[in-house]
Amino acid sequence: MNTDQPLHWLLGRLDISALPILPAIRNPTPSEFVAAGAALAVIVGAFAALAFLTWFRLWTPLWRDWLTSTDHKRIGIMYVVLAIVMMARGVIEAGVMRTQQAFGLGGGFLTPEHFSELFTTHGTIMIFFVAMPLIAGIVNYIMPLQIGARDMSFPVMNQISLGLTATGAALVMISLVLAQFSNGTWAAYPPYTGLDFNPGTGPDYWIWTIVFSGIGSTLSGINFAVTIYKERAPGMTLFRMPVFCWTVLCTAIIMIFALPPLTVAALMLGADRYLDFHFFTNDLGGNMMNFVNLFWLFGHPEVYLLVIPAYGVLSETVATFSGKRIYGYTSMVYATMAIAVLSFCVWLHHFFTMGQSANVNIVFGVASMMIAVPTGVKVYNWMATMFRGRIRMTVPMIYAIGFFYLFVIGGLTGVILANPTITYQVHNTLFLVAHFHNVIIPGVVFGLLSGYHYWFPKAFGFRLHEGWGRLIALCWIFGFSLAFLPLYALGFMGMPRRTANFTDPAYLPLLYVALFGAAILLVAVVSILIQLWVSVRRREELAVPLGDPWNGRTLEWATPSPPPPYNFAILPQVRCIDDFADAKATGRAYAEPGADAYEDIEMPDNTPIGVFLCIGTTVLGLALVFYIWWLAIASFVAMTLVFIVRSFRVSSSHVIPAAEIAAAHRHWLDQVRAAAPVTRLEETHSANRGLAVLERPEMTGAAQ
Amino acid sequence: MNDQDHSAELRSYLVGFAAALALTLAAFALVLWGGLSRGTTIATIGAFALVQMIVHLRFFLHIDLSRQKREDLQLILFSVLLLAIMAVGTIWIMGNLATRM
Amino acid sequence: MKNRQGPGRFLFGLAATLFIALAGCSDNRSSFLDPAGPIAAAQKAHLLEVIGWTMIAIVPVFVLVPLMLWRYRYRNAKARYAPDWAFSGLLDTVMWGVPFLIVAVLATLLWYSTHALDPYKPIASDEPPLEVRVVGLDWKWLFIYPDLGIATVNELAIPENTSVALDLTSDTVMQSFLIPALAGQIYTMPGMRTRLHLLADEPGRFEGMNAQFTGTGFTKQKFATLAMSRGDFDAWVARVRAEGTPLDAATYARLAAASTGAEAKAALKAGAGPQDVIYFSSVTPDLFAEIMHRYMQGTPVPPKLQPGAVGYESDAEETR
Amino acid sequence: MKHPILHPGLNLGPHHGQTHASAEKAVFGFWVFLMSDLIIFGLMFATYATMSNPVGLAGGPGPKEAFDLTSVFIQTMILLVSSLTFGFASLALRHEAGRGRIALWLVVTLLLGLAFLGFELRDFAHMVEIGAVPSRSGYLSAFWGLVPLHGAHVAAGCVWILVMLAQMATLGLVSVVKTRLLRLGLFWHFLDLVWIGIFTIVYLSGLAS
Ligand code: HEA
Ligand code: HEA
Ligand code: CUA
Ligand SMILES: [Cu+2]
Repeated sequence: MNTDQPLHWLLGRLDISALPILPAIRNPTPSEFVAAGAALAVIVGAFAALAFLTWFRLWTPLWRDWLTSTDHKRIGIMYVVLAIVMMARGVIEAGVMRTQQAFGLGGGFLTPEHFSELFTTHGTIMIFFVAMPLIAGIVNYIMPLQIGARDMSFPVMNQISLGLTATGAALVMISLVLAQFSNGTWAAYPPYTGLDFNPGTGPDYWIWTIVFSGIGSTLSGINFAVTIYKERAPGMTLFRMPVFCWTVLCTAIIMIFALPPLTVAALMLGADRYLDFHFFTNDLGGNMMNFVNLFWLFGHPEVYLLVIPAYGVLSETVATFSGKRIYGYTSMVYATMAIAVLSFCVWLHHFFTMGQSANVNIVFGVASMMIAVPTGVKVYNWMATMFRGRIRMTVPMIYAIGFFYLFVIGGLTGVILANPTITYQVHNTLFLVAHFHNVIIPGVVFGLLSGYHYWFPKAFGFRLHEGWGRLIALCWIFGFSLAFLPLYALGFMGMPRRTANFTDPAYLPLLYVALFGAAILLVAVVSILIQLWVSVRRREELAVPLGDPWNGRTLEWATPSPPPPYNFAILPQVRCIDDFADAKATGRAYAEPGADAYEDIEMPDNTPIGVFLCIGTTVLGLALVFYIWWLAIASFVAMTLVFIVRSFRVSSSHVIPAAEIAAAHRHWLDQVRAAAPVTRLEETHSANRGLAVLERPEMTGAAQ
Repeated sequence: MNDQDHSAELRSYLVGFAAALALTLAAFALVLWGGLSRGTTIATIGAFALVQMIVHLRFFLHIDLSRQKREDLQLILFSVLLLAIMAVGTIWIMGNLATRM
Repeated sequence: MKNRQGPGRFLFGLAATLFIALAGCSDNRSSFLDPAGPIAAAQKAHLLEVIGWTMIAIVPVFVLVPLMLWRYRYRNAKARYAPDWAFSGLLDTVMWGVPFLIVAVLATLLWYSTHALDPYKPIASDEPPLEVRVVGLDWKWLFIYPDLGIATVNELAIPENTSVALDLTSDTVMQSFLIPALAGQIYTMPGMRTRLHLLADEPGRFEGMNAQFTGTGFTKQKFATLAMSRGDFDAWVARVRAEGTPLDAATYARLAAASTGAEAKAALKAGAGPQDVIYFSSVTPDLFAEIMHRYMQGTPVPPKLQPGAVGYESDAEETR
Repeated sequence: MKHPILHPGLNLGPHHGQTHASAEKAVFGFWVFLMSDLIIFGLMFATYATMSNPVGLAGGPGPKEAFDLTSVFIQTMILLVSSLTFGFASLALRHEAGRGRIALWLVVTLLLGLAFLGFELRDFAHMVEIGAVPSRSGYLSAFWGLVPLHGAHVAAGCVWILVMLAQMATLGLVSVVKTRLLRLGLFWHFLDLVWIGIFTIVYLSGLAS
């Protein structure tokens, strides 16, 4: 770039023109103002956060209790917080895009360049830094509790995974302030993202964002899988695990095996850009089709990585709020596994139109359709779970209903897309955009929101405000329908995706509807924060410290809310599926253990390694983006050295004495004994302190 | 420490080494002096490589069929299955595209 | 517009009326739901078939969910409550079996239609096909008629009821060629040739486009497909020959620079035709092959010589 | 070995007490990691295969010009012997033959690893000399993406051996050191496994006439 600059060796290609404020001053258009405003927002937000922490003297607790913690529950919460911060940006970008398209007849207020950055970052952020961290967070929090474990198998690695995910997020955020992120779509197909066509910093930002967070997710996957294999409580055989844990196992498998193709593809693109390799270039025998192939080798399993845990959450909530065991447990498990394995067999359906022969397309098309079978089984199983249940229309259940209607439509359009002949037409149109939002929002987002409502009281000891929750859920359902169903029609009308502006006025009415829907979605998102605020204010009234507000069925409800750092005072002895429900029915629950049942518990110490690696890799990423070679080498060497030096420390755990555990546990049991259990009618009232009345058919007088 | 165990295990390493050595030598020899057609040569050395990988897994990495815990073998077989889907799929797709462009 | 009353179509009614009313009647047709050729018509028919079959599995969900919610609501003490009932072999067989059968049917349809509509497969017709070579440029389409010796930018004229055989490539990044009312899309890639066959069975004006995002001018990369009678087509060819300018290497180099059709038209000072359309009266023979082979010679194509790249110089070719 | 097997790969055996048990999840986790790494290598192999054709070669040097079978043979032998010597180290660990024995075999393995890297680098230097560099063609890019990736793994393995030697010296044969040695063993044997793929697919197939 600027090799003649005197400080070239020091600053690489980083110079003053990298700041987005300048173009806005030089060329004051709305588009530039949006960019400058975003940069300012990041800076102001960062300073506000720093000020907040300093003002309330929160640095020490933040460091001691959170950043250096190896407790899976705290790491889980940090993942969710990270996701929510990133969500703010993703949502705003989505809103801006919808607005631009509604005004896009013949121009609009954004430049095409800016629009392309928006959908690229929106796609990247939503997938990698909203959906994935949310899932990692909920899994981290819930899965060890559900299998009766004390922690993850590798608590330190767990923290490192979080750190690497945060690195990716940090790079995306920094790109708002320093130079630009990619405009090459979230799939970043070369040669468009190659050096010849895109010499700027954008694709490099994309590469390092993806590589670091991808490695973090791979490590998470390993951690989840090993935890499920090795940390289950006595008696918890694989086929007694809650369905959610099965879905976590399947998702972990996808993380372990599907992220490597992405890492490979991104690093090859990096080799092309940095080292003059020719993997994907136009000339000298490069083959860009292989990038497309490798990307979707990751990309398809990735979307199932997102949705499978959501299926797991729904399996828990539908069963709990129908007051029944999940129908067809074994069927459910096999269906999930089938989806996970099939997800590796269909990637070509994202490029049916690349020119391969009909036979190739047929094989992958049929494989794609096959996924409808196990997915259908899951949907039917949930319906059968409601059959002869006693269904409460609580917030998680409303999301489940939204799921049944809307996700099934999205799945149907997926099956339509699995037909190469039809995809020839609707590929790359808004029909496709509608499809994937239609599976992601009613599938993944509704599932996760359902889980958020369901498990929030477990994590924080109080319920979320129910009234706001219902309002939000309805906003999501109707907002989604208005925002995305019109896009199917626009796709049929031939409107391509990634269109910043257009000349056909026929698109307008539907785009207005979509804008209106997006506005409702925005209300929903903001209301989530309001609801959180309201609930925190009223936490006394909503408190459920005894731990079981929903008459839960699985082990996580057999602990106080929030659970102690060691989760279980005494590791549970599991006898069957839905062990806690069985324990309550047979009177095993809340039993006072003998005095000698308590043992000392060894817990891992805090460590700053995750934070350190997060900072190190962020610096490394920036150095690479801006060609600051000395800094890249320095940060890499520093990280390696710290890693090695640290490995010479042997002991890194502390012991919680049995007496302390016994005291805490007895205190909780006393509270339970003193409390008045509530029926499900009072579930959402302040009488609910987290202890449930046993409601068996023989007791309630219902027909059996 | 158990001397009997020790020598049995030592022997197992040596057996593995000898088998691996033989297979490697055979593969190199075939390419250097085999005189078979290119296709046959590649197929044969491919087969040798597969067998040698199994030898390594068995004698160096201690994966075999007779154990109580099955996670290891399952894990490896599953990984190999997925890898086969990905690699064979890639080669098939790219090969097919190459013939049509 | 054609009559779209018919059995089985009502399923699609709601959505279809909405956008056919909006889009179908404009004079620039851009939807395969308003097809103008056998390929697009078959694609539409296949879409409706797929929707029809899947309804067997979908409708029960829509109907049964509300029934169940009502019947088994918490307050309804009359409904049966069976908290431990969790399996029925018969039900399970139905749950796996029915979707499986539907998928089997759909897979059969898919097999036939994918073979029948393979874009590489020529369309049977009595007359010999019209051959057109298509080059995707940033941000416009170049159409070369090798047998007629003419070329155009952003205007593809074809005689009706004649099959058209397109050979496509790109002289920049990867693009995707699509004329919704006539046929599905196919990628175009530098150094490679893909194929597409189509046929218009009625005259009309059909929008074509690049559907794969390629940068700032991407949304301007649209073109008109004009299907016309033989006579009109011959007149059109004559007009291009008469009004166009020659397309030689130097002109091509300038045309290939990143620009929209209208910008290129201004840069080349081309007069004839609509505002983003350029006519060329003659074409260097083998231009298409040259474009493709440039990438296959085992020599680097530096940005200077690479259309669409940052740093492309349209006169570099001559000074080389 | 009639003792209960807790995890894939070499088990320490019950006479190692608590360490044996605690190695279970660490070693299993490392296996899972290796399988993830296997996918990376596998895809590099697949990419190499799809680029080994005239289009990918783009008129640049091919296997016949670029590779030296003798050197490859030597590298293969070195790596194979190093697997055996690492095996001896593992046996010494398992049967508590003392730190000295373990260290001895580790050092031998380390030297073999370095020798391997030396020969490999010499080959690479030769390829650079004749212009067989990654910027020459897609095929060569695929080669330089795959084989040096393995080499980098071997280099990392060598660093790891050094660290383990240092830890054995300073910390002694404590529990974590033992489980790390187990994992290092898996890593080393795994690299030899990948090398089988490399010499077969890249070198021998490339040179088969
Ligand atoms: C969570 C995310 C998610 C999920 C769950 C799905 C689910 C499915 N998707 Fe989707 N998809 C995406 C996210 C997702 N997708 C994304 C992000 C893209 C585009 C990326 C991009 O290009 O940027 C995409 C693109 C995409 C394409 C490529 C289109 C193109 O680029 O041209 C295809 C093609 O086959 C497809 C198919 C399917 C299928 C068959 C399913 C199936 O799993 C659906 C199964 C579900 C059902 C069918 C409903 C329930 C079933 C029943 C009620 C009973 C039985 C039904 C029958 C027998 C029919 N998807
Ligand atoms: C997880 C994935 C995800 C999600 C949630 C969304 C959400 C939304 N997206 Fe998304 N979008 C993508 C993934 C996603 N998108 C991708 C991959 C692309 C393609 C990029 C490309 O072309 O390369 C894309 C492209 C895309 C476009 C460009 C279309 C085009 O090509 O022309 C537009 C246009 O308006 C758009 C709009 C929206 C809107 C209005 C929402 C709204 O729904 C936003 C509203 C709210 C939320 C997203 C909140 C989410 C909430 C949760 C997740 C739960 C919260 C949980 C707790 C609090 C615990 N999206
Ligand atoms: Cu790219 Cu064919
Ligand atoms: Cu997919």
